[in-house]
Amino acid sequence: MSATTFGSGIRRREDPRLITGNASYTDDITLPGMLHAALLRSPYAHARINGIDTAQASEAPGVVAVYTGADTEGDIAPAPCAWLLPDSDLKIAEYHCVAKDTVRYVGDIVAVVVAESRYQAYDALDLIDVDYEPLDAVVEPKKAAADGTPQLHGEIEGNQAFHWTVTGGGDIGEAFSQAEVVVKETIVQQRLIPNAMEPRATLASYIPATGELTVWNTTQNPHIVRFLCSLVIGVPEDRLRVIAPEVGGGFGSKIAVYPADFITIFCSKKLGVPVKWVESRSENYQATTHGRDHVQEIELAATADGKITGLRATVWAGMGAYLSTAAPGIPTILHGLMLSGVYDIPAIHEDVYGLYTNTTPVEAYRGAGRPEATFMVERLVDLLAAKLGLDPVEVRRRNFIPKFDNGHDVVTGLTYDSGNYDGALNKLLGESNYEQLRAEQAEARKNGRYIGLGLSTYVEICGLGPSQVAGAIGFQGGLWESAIVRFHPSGKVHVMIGTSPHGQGEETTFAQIIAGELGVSPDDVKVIHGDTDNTPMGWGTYGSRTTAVGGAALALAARKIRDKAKVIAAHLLEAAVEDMDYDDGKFFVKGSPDSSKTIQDIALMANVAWNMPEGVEAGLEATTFYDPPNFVFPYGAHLAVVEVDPDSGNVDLKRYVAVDDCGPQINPVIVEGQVHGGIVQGIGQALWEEGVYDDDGQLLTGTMLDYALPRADRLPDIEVHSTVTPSPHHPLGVKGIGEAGTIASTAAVYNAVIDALAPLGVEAVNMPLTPERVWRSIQAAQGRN
Amino acid sequence: MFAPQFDYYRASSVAEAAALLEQHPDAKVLAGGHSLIPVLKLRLAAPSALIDIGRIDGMRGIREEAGQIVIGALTTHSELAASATLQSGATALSEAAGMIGDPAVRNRGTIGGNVAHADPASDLPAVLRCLGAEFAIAGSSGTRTVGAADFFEGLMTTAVEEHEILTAISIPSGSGGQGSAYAKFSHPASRYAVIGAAASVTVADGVCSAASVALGGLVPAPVRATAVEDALAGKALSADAIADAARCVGDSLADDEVLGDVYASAEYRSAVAHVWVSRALTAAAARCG
Amino acid sequence: MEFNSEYEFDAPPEAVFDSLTTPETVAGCLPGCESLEPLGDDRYEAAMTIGVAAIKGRFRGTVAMRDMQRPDSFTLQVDGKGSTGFARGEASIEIAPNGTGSTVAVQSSAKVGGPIARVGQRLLVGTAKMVADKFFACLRKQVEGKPDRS
Amino acid sequence: MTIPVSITVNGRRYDREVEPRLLLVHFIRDVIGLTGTKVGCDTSQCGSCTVLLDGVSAKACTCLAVQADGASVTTIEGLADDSELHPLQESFWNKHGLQCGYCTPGMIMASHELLRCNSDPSAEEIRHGLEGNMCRCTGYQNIVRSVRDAAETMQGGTS
Repeated sequence: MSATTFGSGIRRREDPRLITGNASYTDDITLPGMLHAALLRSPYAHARINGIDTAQASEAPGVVAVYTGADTEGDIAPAPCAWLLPDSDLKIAEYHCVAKDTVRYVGDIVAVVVAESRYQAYDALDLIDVDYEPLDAVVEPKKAAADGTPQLHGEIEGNQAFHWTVTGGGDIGEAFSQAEVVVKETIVQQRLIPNAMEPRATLASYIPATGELTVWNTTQNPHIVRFLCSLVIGVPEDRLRVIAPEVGGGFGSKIAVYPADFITIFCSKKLGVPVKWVESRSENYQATTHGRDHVQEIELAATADGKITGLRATVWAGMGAYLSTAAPGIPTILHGLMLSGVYDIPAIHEDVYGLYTNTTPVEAYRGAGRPEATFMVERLVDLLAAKLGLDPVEVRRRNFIPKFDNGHDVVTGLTYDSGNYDGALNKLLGESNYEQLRAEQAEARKNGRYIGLGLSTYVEICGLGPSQVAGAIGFQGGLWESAIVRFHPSGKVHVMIGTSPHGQGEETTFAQIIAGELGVSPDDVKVIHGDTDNTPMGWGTYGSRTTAVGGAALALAARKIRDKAKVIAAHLLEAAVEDMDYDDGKFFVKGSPDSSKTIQDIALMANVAWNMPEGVEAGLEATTFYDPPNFVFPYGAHLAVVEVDPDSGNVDLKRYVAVDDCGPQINPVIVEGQVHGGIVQGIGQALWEEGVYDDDGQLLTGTMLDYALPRADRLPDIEVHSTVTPSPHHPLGVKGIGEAGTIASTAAVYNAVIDALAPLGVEAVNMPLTPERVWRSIQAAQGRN
Repeated sequence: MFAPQFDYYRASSVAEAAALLEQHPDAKVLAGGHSLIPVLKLRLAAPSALIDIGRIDGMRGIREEAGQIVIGALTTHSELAASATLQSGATALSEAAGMIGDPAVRNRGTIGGNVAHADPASDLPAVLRCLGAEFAIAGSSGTRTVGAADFFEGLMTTAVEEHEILTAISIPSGSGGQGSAYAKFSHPASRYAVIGAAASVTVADGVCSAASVALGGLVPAPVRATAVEDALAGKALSADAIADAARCVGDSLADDEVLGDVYASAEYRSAVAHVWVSRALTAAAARCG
Repeated sequence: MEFNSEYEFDAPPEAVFDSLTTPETVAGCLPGCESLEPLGDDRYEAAMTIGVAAIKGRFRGTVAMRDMQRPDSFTLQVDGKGSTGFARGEASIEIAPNGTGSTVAVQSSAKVGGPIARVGQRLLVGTAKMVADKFFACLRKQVEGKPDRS
Repeated sequence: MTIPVSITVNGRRYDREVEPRLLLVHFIRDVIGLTGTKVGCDTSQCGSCTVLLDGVSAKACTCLAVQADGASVTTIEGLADDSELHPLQESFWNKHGLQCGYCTPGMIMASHELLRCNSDPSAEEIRHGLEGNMCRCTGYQNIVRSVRDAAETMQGGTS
């Protein structure tokens, strides 16, 4: 590999268009004759629709059409759920894109207006009169499971979407009955609103004469959008082109294919002109999928010297009113299978109940299942340390899975690929000067100041994933990735990938992979993605999989090119193929590096092709469909330092140090950026963010005025370090890094706050750790003492 | 989001604005727009017309006259924050203005618009109550002046009648030995005040000879914390004296008036208000030169 | 949303009760009330504008008086909607003698939805209190037959 | 009702008839077609729509086009001098100050304001200066670095 390209922190190739305002996001695209759609959404969390009067709206200035559920009947199939969790009694409620007779969350779509301008479309929404008959609502997952609770879907008993279990290792009952120490906690993983800065949008253009449909969509996975649109709207895939232009972040919220997308397409098809729909931020809060929303009852069994002997949990996971595209897999597969964390735990059992509630559907949100698992395990380990009077470092060390570099089985059934968890922790302790921090903490306590240190040691499953496994766990698709590498005559390269990054920087890192494999400059490589007409099928960017799976596909395609190029080079140099050698873009006869052909020479010959070896086709391109043999398992150790003001309950995050291991880094600057962003999202969950519904299902944090996102002035510098443990099964040894920070940081910050408050007797506070919650926990603890 | 339709009239004088308000009974006054436009975009209001006073000459700027600092209603928060006159003569006001929203908001938002909207969570009302401001209000029948105690009548309600315009705000120039400060518990999302405490103290012969403390954020309209003021009278402003006095703040908060929301309950706000009162007093005391 | 308050009247409970249950008086005192048309059976169709300062919404809906126990108590049920959202609520109103006058205790709870719930929730209770205060101040003037004391 | 306005954007004057309710950001994006300025929220919180209005930063979603009549607006498209990037653009590129890029135009314009008011800001001052602009990708760390780097470049120092 070329040392100057692979592994170097070069500037991103995406940026020139983004920093000059020249990039086109979906809402930036305007087509001739385009109309605008606006959606009327239910203000009730649960209500029967007794009638809809659209007469006045239809007559309003600029209005071209108004459609209700009755108008879309037969033209838009219910929105599909694509993760059919096996062995879980999964019950999928029909998700009508436009509500038929009942609305089940604030934001459920009731009607659509198409008008000449957005202002006119919104004016007309105010003129639609809907006769609602309000019904009782239920918003908390555990309440939804209780007897006598309002039922969302008559045919689905007890609001239960599924009941999934994982059992592994020894007898869990015995582990607890024999335990010398047991620690327990109930954790609320609050509801989070992803808040990609770009709101969701769809532009659909249907040409009646040809039956061709083009859809621009803010999506993380354009090929899945095409596939599902063809099923739901009935436009065949050969006439359906989906384009994810510039996409402004997703964090899981742009995985699902939404009712709004199907409705916009329906409108274009019905009217024969382009139609665009763009959500407002408050609409995003109501209708774009949320994340987390678990109630977790957890307990850990251990010996008196701190060795973990069992972990048991029951989780109530709120799914929202309907099951979003990938939702059932999040609190189950991506959560329950990770409960061993970085520890050797001999017995694990978890029950997960997925429950329908009168709330916005829940989906993957950065980390998706794994932050919830890490938080559980890291909380329990800290509780165990507190109970035994040991430093949290010590309890972790006593339970870490020892260093391994080619496979380690955990009792949940996964095989971790490689890891050195103690190594990461040691590096963290050194970089943060942990011993000194503990001394400073002790000193501060003497002076009445409450400083806390919080650790989080994590491992995550990513690079989703082997297709056989995906099938076995009910995902309605393989999870392979594809890449086409095409050399043009002048030696410039086009790379077409099926996955679709949306801010992560793969236009740069993938060019670096090609540079590393084929010795061309990254500047000579154009990475094409996000257009189903120009790219091979692929599954998209989520689960930290684009580099881990798509990158592998690309590396293998490049190696195919190298093999073919070697044959051509041998022919041109009149040597035997087996005598050829390759280094950094040059092919030469072994021992004679001066007589060589560059990859550019070969590209020219392969494309003009007037002197090709016998039986070798013209062209220099290769296609690979890569199906990973296993997942990849990045890991790391994080430390947060906080100070709590006991008078107000305010938490001040003073320092944050991270050590992450994602294997070899293609571009360390981009890796560091992913870690920064991920950490801050996890800090957001710990300290500020919460989607709050009242008991009637009204979203009280309905705008950015109420939902607190992390801001620059509330954060310290984030210190990022790394270790490098290659994945044994990946062609480049790389793992994923997109979610690592989020998976680790919530627990680190939470543990730090509890550590700070330990002298006051506080053991638990619900997240987010707002000043009032912290203050109340102090008051309660002081009352007890 | 997209506001409903309204008509628009640009006034070039206070008299013209007052006349336009008479002609359009359902109209709203537009200055910087940072209170009004968000409300319009969310369709929480649908006035028939906006009367834009943003270009009226002479309603902008800060000047000193006859022991008063006179601030034109169109003066922006940025101008308040950067004003040397205020920084020395009414520190709490420039300090609070610098904490409103963010730089872009401060560049457009005006003091007049802010106080006329009188959002309970906004910063300036408490400061102006603390500093004993007077408000000049103009209507078609002339102008009148109202003191801060009478200006803020209740939740988002001021002494400015429907057909009137707030034109200027004056505050007494600071005297020797006086210092003022504003301390804010900022909402992490909206940046509005969960609790805002403004304090002005005068020290003579080493003891507090005058104190004014006002609270905003947690009450429908700013209130003076007279119990705190009384507790400070005649005391040397030590850390303990300030903390003890600040703890009297609850006596000035009527239980049924304290506002709560999903982020911070009324009970909590009442219980911790003393922390910010104490901070404001400490900073104000340190500024008594 | 929950809202409780008490109001003192310098008039006997009967007079207060009668005033509070007379549609014309209520319509005249309720801030922003545009109309209150009887539907029979102590139900009325109402149209009103509610709001504070710049935030204002026009609502229409029904008002019903239930469990009338003259002069002690009655229940008010309100169901209204407008472009800024909807509100459904119930208020129990108890009138107790207090010396020569009476005390009116209002205990109400409401379900509020739509845009006002989403963005205005921090102002809802304050607004309700302001509307109620104005209403009772006006009513007091009418019942006591003399200028508002406050 | 429509109102005639004359607004100069990036040095070019646009005379248009607009509805009074039209926001400046929609004037910029939809009327004259400069889509670099983004809309990220509806409550003046996110800062994606930040532009320079008569030289100082403003949130174009909280300003009516009629209020900007006669004003001069600079958007992200007008920041670069012909083909040469503005030092802030260079620094955001060099220091990896962006990921998805959606907040970036507003972030760069807000940074422009920050450096106008304080040409040599500390990291903490930068964090405060960007309090009105939200980014969900970067955790702000590299944005702070970018602004610091631009400050040094613009002062003629070395980064």
